[in-house]
Amino acid sequence: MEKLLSGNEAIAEGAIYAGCRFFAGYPITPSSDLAERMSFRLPQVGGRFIQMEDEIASAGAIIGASLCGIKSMTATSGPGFSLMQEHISFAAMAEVPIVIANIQRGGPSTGLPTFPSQQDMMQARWGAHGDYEAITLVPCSVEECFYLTVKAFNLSEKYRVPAFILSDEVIAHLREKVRIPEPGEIEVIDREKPRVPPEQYYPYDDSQGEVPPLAAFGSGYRYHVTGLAHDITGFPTHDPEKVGRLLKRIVDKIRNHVSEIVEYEEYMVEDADILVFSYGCTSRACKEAIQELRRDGVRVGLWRPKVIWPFPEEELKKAASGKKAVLVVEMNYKQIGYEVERILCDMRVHWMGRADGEIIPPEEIEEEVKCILTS
Amino acid sequence: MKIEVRLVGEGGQGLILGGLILAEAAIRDGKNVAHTQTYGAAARGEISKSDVIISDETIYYPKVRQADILLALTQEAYDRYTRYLKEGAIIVVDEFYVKRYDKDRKVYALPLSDTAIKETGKVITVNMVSLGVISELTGVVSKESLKEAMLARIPKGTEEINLKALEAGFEMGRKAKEKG
Amino acid sequence: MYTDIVREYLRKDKFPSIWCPGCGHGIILGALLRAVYKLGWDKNKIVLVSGIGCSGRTPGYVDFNTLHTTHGRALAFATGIKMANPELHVIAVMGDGDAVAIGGNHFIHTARRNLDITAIVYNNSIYGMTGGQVSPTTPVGARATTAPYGCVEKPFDVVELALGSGATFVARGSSYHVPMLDNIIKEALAHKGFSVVDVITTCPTTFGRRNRLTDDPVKNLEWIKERLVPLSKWEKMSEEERKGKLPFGIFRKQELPELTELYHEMDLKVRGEK
Amino acid sequence: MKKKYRITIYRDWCKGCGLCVAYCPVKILRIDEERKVSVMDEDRCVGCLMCEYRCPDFAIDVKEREEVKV
Repeated sequence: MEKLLSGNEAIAEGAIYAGCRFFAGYPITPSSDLAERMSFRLPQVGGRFIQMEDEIASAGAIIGASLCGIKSMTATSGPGFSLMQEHISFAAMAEVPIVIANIQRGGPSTGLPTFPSQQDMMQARWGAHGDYEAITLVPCSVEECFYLTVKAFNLSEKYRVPAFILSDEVIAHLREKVRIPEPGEIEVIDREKPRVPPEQYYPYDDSQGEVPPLAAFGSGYRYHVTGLAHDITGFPTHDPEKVGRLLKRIVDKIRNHVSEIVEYEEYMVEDADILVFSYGCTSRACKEAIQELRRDGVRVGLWRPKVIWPFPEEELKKAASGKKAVLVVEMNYKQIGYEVERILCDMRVHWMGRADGEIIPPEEIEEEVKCILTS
Repeated sequence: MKIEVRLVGEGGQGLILGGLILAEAAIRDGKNVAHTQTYGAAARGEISKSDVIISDETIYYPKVRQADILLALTQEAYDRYTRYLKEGAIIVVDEFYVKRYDKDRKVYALPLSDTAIKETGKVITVNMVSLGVISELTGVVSKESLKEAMLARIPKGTEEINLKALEAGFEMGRKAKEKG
Repeated sequence: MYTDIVREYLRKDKFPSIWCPGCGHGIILGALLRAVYKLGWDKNKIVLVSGIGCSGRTPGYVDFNTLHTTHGRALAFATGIKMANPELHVIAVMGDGDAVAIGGNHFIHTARRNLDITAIVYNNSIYGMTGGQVSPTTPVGARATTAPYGCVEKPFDVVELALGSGATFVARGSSYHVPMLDNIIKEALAHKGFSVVDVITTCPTTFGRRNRLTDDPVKNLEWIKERLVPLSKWEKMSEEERKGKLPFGIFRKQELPELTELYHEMDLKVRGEK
Repeated sequence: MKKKYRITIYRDWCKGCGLCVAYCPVKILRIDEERKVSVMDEDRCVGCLMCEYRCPDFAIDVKEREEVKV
């Protein structure tokens, strides 16, 4: 069935398709219409919606609900994402699957509430305290909002990590045609449940793999969850051997599976001399520019990550190899640009960006590419 | 084919809904669409803009930059957005509100709101009259799709007056086209 | 007789607890477990949630579904749990700073919503675990590491706060008046809706020593006995007599629609099943 | 006939805080050399459970004693 949906509506529909049945949130522009959609849709499918007193409470509530075995999410924007960081850290440490959509607006602080930006890219990676890994997806279209939300839930459940959808005000309120797949048409992953009797169950038992099964509260498996460093049983410990083992697993369960997690799009990359690296709404301006440049005979292509954390390092290196130069285009002051420079350290990496609330127009990108060619 | 349509007026004139219906009509015609609108404090009286890109191809850059079709329901809207038009763009204005316009351009100054009041007794149906005119004048969406898309979107119980307004728009568009 | 019974509710391998000798927290936990036993609740259907602090160690000791959350946020997590699975009995234990300083916003809003959660505030008027800093329930004049000349701020009355926020069951007990505390907690647990029990308790180590009570747990408990008066007596006391005292007992017990039930009604209507 | 009680002390959990000693109405408990609680005269126990109620450490239990015929 084809529907005209906004990006935020598509995230809500994707969440419901993925099995999300609990949403706790606090209104914040430009994400509020996502919460509105969930408040309308969840009761129709047997789910629950609650508007909490703030973003801290929202993030706490979805962790609580997730521990009861219910797939849960919240949505917010910059200032709210800042408030949620403590609980993101908790979810990472306690390995509770949650999904957070951050509809990016201009920052810092209250910034530009009704305008787009891509200024929270690094916050999604390093925003909360402590060492942990989370997964971040960046949709560039309304349809992708749907599919990447399903993927966010799948990855969150599979790896027991917080997963973020980093959208932006442009994609959030853009309306496009979306085909909602039939149930069963695309894969929906549920967290692994314990296969041992309760007396043998440990919530952080890594003997069978990097991601231990997670029992639901109330299902007969009584266990303890804490944000303190803990051993495989879930109880606090400060034994360096046990703590080290836990923290290493929390990062390794993602770092060892980057190639299985990442997803990207290559557009006219093969014969390109110049590789444009861009993501989210900005990548659409890049594609428009690439079309124009190709008409002028300029060989240029786009490399666009759909999953940005963990960063698709190897995949990017491979795509960039042999190219004359790489141009990073983003709506911030060089957040991912530095990351690309780090990864492609032996290449010419150019960067362009702005953070004034305006999506970068294709003409500016064309000009920049031409500039690179003549320099 | 890629057509950029811009509907501009003030909050309360139903242009956001108008844009949605136009976009959904285009989907029914099998096209790709990208709809964007003014976002933020869009209270009654403030400028309200509803942009629709309609294309056979994939739409990359999602914002309207130079419109092929502009509907302006207020003078302010006309003054502000005629800067961003393609050469030969078709402009439709409400002659009641827009008194000063560029004689060199292709401007259809039509009694849109007057017709809405006359036909339905409700000025709010000006959006449907306008959509009817645009469809008939430009063929950007088919009349059937527009009718279906409208009926699927509007609140129950308002079908009759909205259809009446739309038909009046088709009629006005046809006459305007004949006149050239 | 009860000790042997409630020991079966404990994770025995985690004992003795980390709480200091004579800490009131263990006394409150005993009352809570006796109440759970008397209600005959299934351990599998109880979720005990805490914030951070000495009180926050409670969930680690009990053999329920247990969750030790972040500072001040026990009720936020508890809200998600109860909303996700209304069949669960959800108990939140919190310290005084936890409940009404950093967690104040969650406290008043959970009360407002009348979600069926029991909140037990281990109110010892001090931040114990971090070494004795002043809390929002420290009495005026009492000393703390961050109030070395005595507390000058007026404290929160947790009961008044709960009443004002719309909690449908509000009570105060203490770790001195123990058999009575069992009954109060039992009533709070059985209450359908948000219930609050403000339990006045002691911290001999960080409060007692700085406030002429020494670290003798008995002197600290006696101080509670001196300060607390039963509600029935309180009502007959003059303003002058009430100075420096606190009433205890059940302040409110009100049957009002509970949030998950209201949601359930709404869901049925939305899905056309009612 | 007056009821008799059996007092059990879980010494590994007792922290010797003295609350049970202080609130025992018949004064039959004491803190011993190992700084744990000891029972001095079990037969005088009145079964009021004040020690149980005020013990923060689940370290003392009082039960009615079964009559043993001599």
